[in-house]
Amino acid sequence: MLKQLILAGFGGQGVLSMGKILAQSGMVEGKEVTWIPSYGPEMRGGTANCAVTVSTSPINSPLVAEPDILVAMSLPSLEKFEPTVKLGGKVFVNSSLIKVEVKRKDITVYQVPANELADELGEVRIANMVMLGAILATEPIVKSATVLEALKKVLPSSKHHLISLNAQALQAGANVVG
Amino acid sequence: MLKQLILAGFGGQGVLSMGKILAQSGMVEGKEVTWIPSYGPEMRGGTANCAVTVSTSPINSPLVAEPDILVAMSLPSLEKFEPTVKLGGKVFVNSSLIKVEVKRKDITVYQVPANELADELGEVRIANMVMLGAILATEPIVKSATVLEALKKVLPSSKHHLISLNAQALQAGANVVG
Amino acid sequence: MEVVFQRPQALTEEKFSYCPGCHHGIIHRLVAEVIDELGIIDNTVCVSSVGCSVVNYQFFATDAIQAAHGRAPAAATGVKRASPDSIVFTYQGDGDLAAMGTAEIIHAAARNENITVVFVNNAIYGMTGGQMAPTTLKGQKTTTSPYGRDSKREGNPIRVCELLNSLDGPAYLERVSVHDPKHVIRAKKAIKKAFQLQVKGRGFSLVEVLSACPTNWHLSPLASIEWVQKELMAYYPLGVFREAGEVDGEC
Amino acid sequence: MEVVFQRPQALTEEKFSYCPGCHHGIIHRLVAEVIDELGIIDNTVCVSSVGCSVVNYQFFATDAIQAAHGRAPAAATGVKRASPDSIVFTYQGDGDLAAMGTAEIIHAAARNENITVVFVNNAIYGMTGGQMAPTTLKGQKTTTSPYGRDSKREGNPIRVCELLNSLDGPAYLERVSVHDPKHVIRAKKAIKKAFQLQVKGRGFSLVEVLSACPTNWHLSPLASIEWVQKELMAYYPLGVFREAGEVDGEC
Amino acid sequence: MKGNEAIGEAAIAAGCRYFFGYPITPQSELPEYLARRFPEVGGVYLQAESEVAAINMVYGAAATGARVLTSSSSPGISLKQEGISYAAGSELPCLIVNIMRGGPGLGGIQPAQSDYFQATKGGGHGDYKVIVLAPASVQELADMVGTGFDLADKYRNPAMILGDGFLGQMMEPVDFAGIKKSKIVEKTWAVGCKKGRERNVHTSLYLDPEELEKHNIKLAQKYELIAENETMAQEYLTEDAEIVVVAYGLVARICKAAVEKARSEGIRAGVFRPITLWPFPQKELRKAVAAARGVLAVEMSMGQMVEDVRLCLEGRLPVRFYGRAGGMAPTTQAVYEEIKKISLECKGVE
Amino acid sequence: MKGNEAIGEAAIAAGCRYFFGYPITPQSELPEYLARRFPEVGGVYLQAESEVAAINMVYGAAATGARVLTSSSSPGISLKQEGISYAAGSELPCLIVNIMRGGPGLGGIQPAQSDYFQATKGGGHGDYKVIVLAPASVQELADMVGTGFDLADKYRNPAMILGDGFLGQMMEPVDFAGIKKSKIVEKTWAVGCKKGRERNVHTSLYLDPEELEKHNIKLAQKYELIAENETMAQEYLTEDAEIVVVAYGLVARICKAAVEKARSEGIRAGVFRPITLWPFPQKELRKAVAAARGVLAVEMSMGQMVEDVRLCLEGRLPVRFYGRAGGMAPTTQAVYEEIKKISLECKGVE
Amino acid sequence: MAQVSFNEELCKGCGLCVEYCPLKIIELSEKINSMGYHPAQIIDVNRCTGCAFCAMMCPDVVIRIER
Amino acid sequence: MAQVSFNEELCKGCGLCVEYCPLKIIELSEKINSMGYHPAQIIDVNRCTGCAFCAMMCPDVVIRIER
Ligand SMILES: Cc1ncc(C[n+]2csc(CCOP(=O)(O)OP(=O)(O)O)c2C)c(N)n1
Ligand SMILES: Cc1ncc(C[n+]2csc(CCOP(=O)(O)OP(=O)(O)O)c2C)c(N)n1
Ligand code: SF4
Ligand code: SF4
Ligand code: SF4
Ligand code: SF4
Ligand code: SF4
Ligand code: SF4
Ligand SMILES: [Mg+2]
Ligand SMILES: [Mg+2]
Repeated sequence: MLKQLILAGFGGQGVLSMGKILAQSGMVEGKEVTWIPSYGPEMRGGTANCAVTVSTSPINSPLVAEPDILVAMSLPSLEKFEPTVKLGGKVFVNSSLIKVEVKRKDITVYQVPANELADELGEVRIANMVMLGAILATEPIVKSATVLEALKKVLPSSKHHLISLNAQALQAGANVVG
Repeated sequence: MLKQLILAGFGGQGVLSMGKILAQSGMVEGKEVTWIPSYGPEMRGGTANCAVTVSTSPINSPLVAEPDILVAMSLPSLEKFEPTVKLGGKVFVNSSLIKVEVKRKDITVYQVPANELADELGEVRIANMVMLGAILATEPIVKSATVLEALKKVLPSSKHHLISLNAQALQAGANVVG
Repeated sequence: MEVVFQRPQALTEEKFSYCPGCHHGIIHRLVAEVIDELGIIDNTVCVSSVGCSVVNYQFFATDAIQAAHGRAPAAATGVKRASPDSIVFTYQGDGDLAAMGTAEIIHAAARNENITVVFVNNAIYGMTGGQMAPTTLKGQKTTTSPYGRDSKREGNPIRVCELLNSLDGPAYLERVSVHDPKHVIRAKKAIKKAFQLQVKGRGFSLVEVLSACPTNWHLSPLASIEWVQKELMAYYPLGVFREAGEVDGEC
Repeated sequence: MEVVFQRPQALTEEKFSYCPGCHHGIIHRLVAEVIDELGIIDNTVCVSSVGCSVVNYQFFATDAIQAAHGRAPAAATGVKRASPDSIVFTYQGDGDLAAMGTAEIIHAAARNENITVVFVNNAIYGMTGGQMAPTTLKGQKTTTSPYGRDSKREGNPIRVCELLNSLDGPAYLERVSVHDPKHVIRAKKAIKKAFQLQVKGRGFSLVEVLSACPTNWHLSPLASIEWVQKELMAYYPLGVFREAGEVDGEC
Repeated sequence: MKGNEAIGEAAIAAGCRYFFGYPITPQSELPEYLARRFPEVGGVYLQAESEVAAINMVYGAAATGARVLTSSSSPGISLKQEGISYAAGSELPCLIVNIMRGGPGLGGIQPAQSDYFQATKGGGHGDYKVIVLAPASVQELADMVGTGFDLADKYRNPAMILGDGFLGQMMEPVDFAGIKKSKIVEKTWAVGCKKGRERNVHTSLYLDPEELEKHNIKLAQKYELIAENETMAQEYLTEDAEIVVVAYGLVARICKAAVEKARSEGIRAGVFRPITLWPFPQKELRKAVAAARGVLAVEMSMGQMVEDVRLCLEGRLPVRFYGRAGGMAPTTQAVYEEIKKISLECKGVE
Repeated sequence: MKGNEAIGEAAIAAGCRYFFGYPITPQSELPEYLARRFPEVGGVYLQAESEVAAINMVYGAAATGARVLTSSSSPGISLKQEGISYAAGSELPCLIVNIMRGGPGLGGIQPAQSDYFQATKGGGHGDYKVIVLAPASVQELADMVGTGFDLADKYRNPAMILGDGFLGQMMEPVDFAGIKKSKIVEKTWAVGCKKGRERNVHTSLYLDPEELEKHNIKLAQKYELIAENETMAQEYLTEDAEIVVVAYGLVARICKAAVEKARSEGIRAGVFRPITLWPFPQKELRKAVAAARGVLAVEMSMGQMVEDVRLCLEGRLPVRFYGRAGGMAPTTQAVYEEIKKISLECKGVE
Repeated sequence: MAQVSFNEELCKGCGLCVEYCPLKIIELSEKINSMGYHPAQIIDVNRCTGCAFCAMMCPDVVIRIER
Repeated sequence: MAQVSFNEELCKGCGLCVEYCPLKIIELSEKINSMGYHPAQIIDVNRCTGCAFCAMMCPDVVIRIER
């Protein structure tokens, strides 16, 4: 298995940590992983994105020119990366913020109202995990359970109470596409 | 004509300005000249020396590895440059400070008590011009009169009263070897 | 109806790239208003520095150059000396001005260089993600003082106005804040005075603006304002430190 | 008979490379005497700077490193942090410390870095042949202020002790002079105190020594001393600016 | 673990306890990591007032014999050039990390490889060389911290790890077990306590030109020794390769993927990856191109390492260059297409 | 007139009125000269607090469209590297003088040519080039101030005069009549008074990597243009030369004397002197060695320019190196002997 | 009576105007703008005195006031 | 009575000792040392009090005093 993803959005939407947790989950499952952010210079505004590769064999290039999966959390990131998605790939669109249609017809589109669902869970910053839930429901890159396990590893114990919220978010996302 | 000189001494003994005025005199006479100091890093102590070339045709290398004429104002500078003097060349030794003999027998040695002679003229800093007088008396690189003319050019008019002192110094030096 | 408040001319239409609640935006607006009011938009040169405000040449509708980290006062000196009719201001953060550019700001002040410095002190390196600044308070946690700034280990915060005030050079030094409308008005007056002094050829002026960085303080915009009042202002007292008038009897 | 005055142990046999009447020599001797008296010759590290005293590692009989122009306080910080038991001092001229090394001295002081700085202020760049220094007096002619320093053009002289005194950091700041035996004794006391404070771990100490440069002032050694008294001391008042005791009640 | 953090943990494993630096994207995670970790292991993390101050703090700490680290990214490394030249001149070992970003000037913060010349030819003044290591993975990034310190200590010379922003920012699994805790060699030349020994002095100043020349010659001989003994390179399918792709760092991995693709289409290509950039692995490259008919240099720059490739091959083979710049990276596909072009040309010649 | 002073007077003749610098041996006579002369002609001489500040003042003044000069010697030039990279990135023209002294580190104050790499390959970060001119006499030193400003303005790029301490310190007759007062071209891009035009902004920052790459490509194209059009070299008896000595600056004059000596003994030698070091006069050198059987590169360094000679000749001819360092200069005799050695070897081959 | 208008697309929902309006007649709306923020809006425009406190504190120059 | 001795070869003839000796019993000699300076010498050693003012002011550590 070799899956390459690009996760993109505004700075502050948590796309980088979404990618990180996915990579960490891959590691937990003993897979080869790479994670490369296209870090924002300023803390604010602008687009942020990261490329994640999860594979069962050693990874040559960690760069992702043609992702299997694109997550677009904001309109500019959809516009930027839509053309790069591999033929037959998947796009997860944050329909809370993106009101336009995906133009390409040769890829599968999933509409996920991530902000609204996160708002419903009472924490808008969890929108990224909603998205991740949606991805994992359609592509078994890693198991959802592994994600929670990985979270336990990286979060300080003071934040472990947030794990159930994350579980709910993953589930909410999965429900949308399920 | 192509004459190459090395003028050497302690910093503060005026060897650099001696060389400069010689070069300037050459220019006044329409000759090709170069002057290169081996400048001292610190204002103080240590040796200072300069290389002067005066020529009637264009000068390739302004560096002087084997001088026709060496002026040694201090012991360390004699020790350093004595071996480099061209076979048959001349050494002018400041006998006020240098009490040792010149070892080489294949060069002509002139002993000039420059400090004493300058002291006699009431200005120890004029020792360099005493030396220059001695050189020009044995080697007509430029005319003594030209030196005074050059001095007039480079000295601010407020210092023109010093020119007669310089003339006396040149003469005093000439007398020693004359 | 008459317009009582609107976007100043000296700002372009470009959306600010700052975080929600970041005071850089307020300070930009004040500078732009002053440029408008003094009618100097056509001969003002903005010297932008390296920090969150690095692209402020996109926001100020004036000529501009972008200077290397810390070197804005030197670059501004170059502009001013070569183009004395220009009104030249630098806009610098605390990392830029009080760390990297320590020598440049001190010598520009000592020379009484006829430029204006807008100094945005948010006690942190905003742009690079919240590292300790020279102005970070004792005990303050940052990504590079994760245990809280300990003066034994990381040294003491630097008070820039006080530092420069020990020099003979500068014409005007004031520290202001923009944490409430009253102080915003006072801040604008200070910025205006700083530019006016330059127009009059009086020399170096610097306005230090205490400023919130909600993102790297990990506080909400409102809580940040409280922190400015309680913590920043306690260590960095507001006030006029130097005024040309004090020095030579006129202003 | 008992020796009442002799070459200190902490000086090597090497002849000083300074001009006749240059005060660098006096200051060297004082530093060496202090090292002798405190018995720290075996763990002192001299950080030499770039200026006439650049090769003072040939004169002090201690371990030494030669630091880049202006960076001695940074290099000393490196030595001290990595070898806290060493007694580390920098020896810097006014060009080195107050121009090139402005940032380094200010931040070492703000950090209250536990080092000692011997700052030789002769109001000129000695080594490079008499150019203007940050401490050159108004009106003073140098090779790069040939018409006399004009504060409009060349800015105002910087008073280093006063500048550093605006910081929270430093433990001890004093300005002294060596223009007569009485002041030589006072200067030595100051240098000794500065080293003692370091031994006690009290932090940053700096002694600014007004110093004559007969060569580049174009004055005789004696006339230079007069100039120190009349001109330098007028702009650079002697005295203790900061004493750790003042700050925290003990010394 | 992020590449930048891996450097930090590796430094601890290699016995380094002193870091002086100044924040800059994309390497700030390294100082941040050490600010957290060093106090736990008795190390000293100090944020300097500038990169200039940082490198001079390194100079001072190195003089005490300590293993000392600094890091920055392109503009900050430019500011360190005087200090690096001093360290080289005084023969004080230290490790410098440059996580490169696009330039010139402020440029951008995205990855680049455009400081190759600065690192390998001497960005500072005077005749000196810095040992330059170019890792290609987070694991290697970590491993080379140990190698870098060892080489620095062995030759009393500054060493540099030259990585790009990708390497610093990316996450890959990494294992520190392998970093042999190199026994910190005793440094009799260190300053500090001189009880019972002659005093130690470190200077790069030699006022007498004859002495300075001697010093220059001594340094040059040291550099020759390093060049003879310490070159490192990695080869991938070069043995029978008609086309050898030369690339360093992460780019070599992209090239590997491209070569695999080329091989799958019957083109005999291989990758030569210099691991030491200075000394450049000349012998190794000459050997690696034995069967080659064309060489392709790929860089994230407008063409810098390619000069060393040309210098090494002395016109014996055509050397083509493909580069991306400013934060853009070559794609596998693009490199593959370049390989194909060369392959066609070679055929054309037949 | 001293070389350093000649630069100052030439700058005035070329319409330069702004100088920002910091004293350092062996170039201090230049700032000293301008401190005296500029006030007389309405120019601004400002002694900066450091070389770092100086180059950034230059950056600011250059942005106003002024002809602006700075100068330093080796360690000071290292400190300017970040600023030079910024000026190149923002395409701001200026003239930088480096009167080289021995390094690395504090080194010495005697003449050297050991900053060749720094000047020509890019001492700063990022993909950029500086136009580098190497005069060989005081007259040329003066003339090239005009040339340097013209090239800088024409291409909106920093230019550098790379001389050694000898050149700066020596006195030779010099004539300023020849320095054509180049008409200062109107710079519509200058900042200052923007009445009636769009605003002008100068930055080297391109946050978007695609834009930065475009900028890099644009710069690279400019550099190519310069390389095509602006190379300069001087040849002396190369036409029939079996042995071509390559040297720049003052060293070329020493080599000329050596070549004369060799000719007088029947050895057909010649001198090739690159005047532009970047762009390196490749075409010219290839032509100059048409008849040659051996090449000798002579430098006051441990061997830097020789790399460009090798790169240019691509192994077609043996390139030997002779260098002195640290303030020592090659003597006519020593160069002559090297020529003789090569001559014997060439014969041996026959 | 004053007229206060918000350029919604510029608003980052920081809430400073809300806090500093002496009459508390500003709130963050339920809407999400294209940057993903809840923009500020006026609740009771009739009570607005045009004091401009809101505008003075707004970091993003969102607010325009006429009187 | 004190013993004051001058290391002639170190002396640069700056004259500071001459000036600062309260008893004015130091002078610069007619001699020239190997650096070309007129070194200082004591005129009337018997009057020397060993106050060490001369030594304190000497920049070249030329003077040694015993008492
Ligand atoms: C030479 C150099 N060093 C470091 C950096 C990285 N850098 C960019 S901005 C910055 C600090 C910004 O902090 P500050 O000046 O306080 O501005 P703020 O972002 O807080 O407004 C740093 C260290 C750089 N660009 N150049
Ligand atoms: C980077 C750099 N810039 C400039 C110099 C040249 N330089 C050497 S000493 C010096 C100034 C010395 O003056 P100061 O520090 O006052 O010491 P003094 O000689 O007066 O004792 C300068 C500018 C240098 N060595 N390195
Ligand atoms: S990081 Fe801080 S200073 Fe920078 S824009 Fe955000 S809030 Fe403002
Ligand atoms: S130049 Fe001045 S400071 Fe330097 S040694 Fe001579 S007198 Fe002393
Ligand atoms: S103008 Fe005053 S009253 Fe009106 S909305 Fe703004 S703050 Fe409230
Ligand atoms: S202050 Fe401005 S940005 Fe903040 S919520 Fe109000 S209108 Fe929006
Ligand atoms: S010790 Fe005192 S009395 Fe004796 S010579 Fe020296 S200064 Fe004069
Ligand atoms: S003070 Fe010292 S150096 Fe000067 S004359 Fe007296 S003994 Fe000689
Ligand atoms: Mg800040
Ligand atoms: Mg000085």
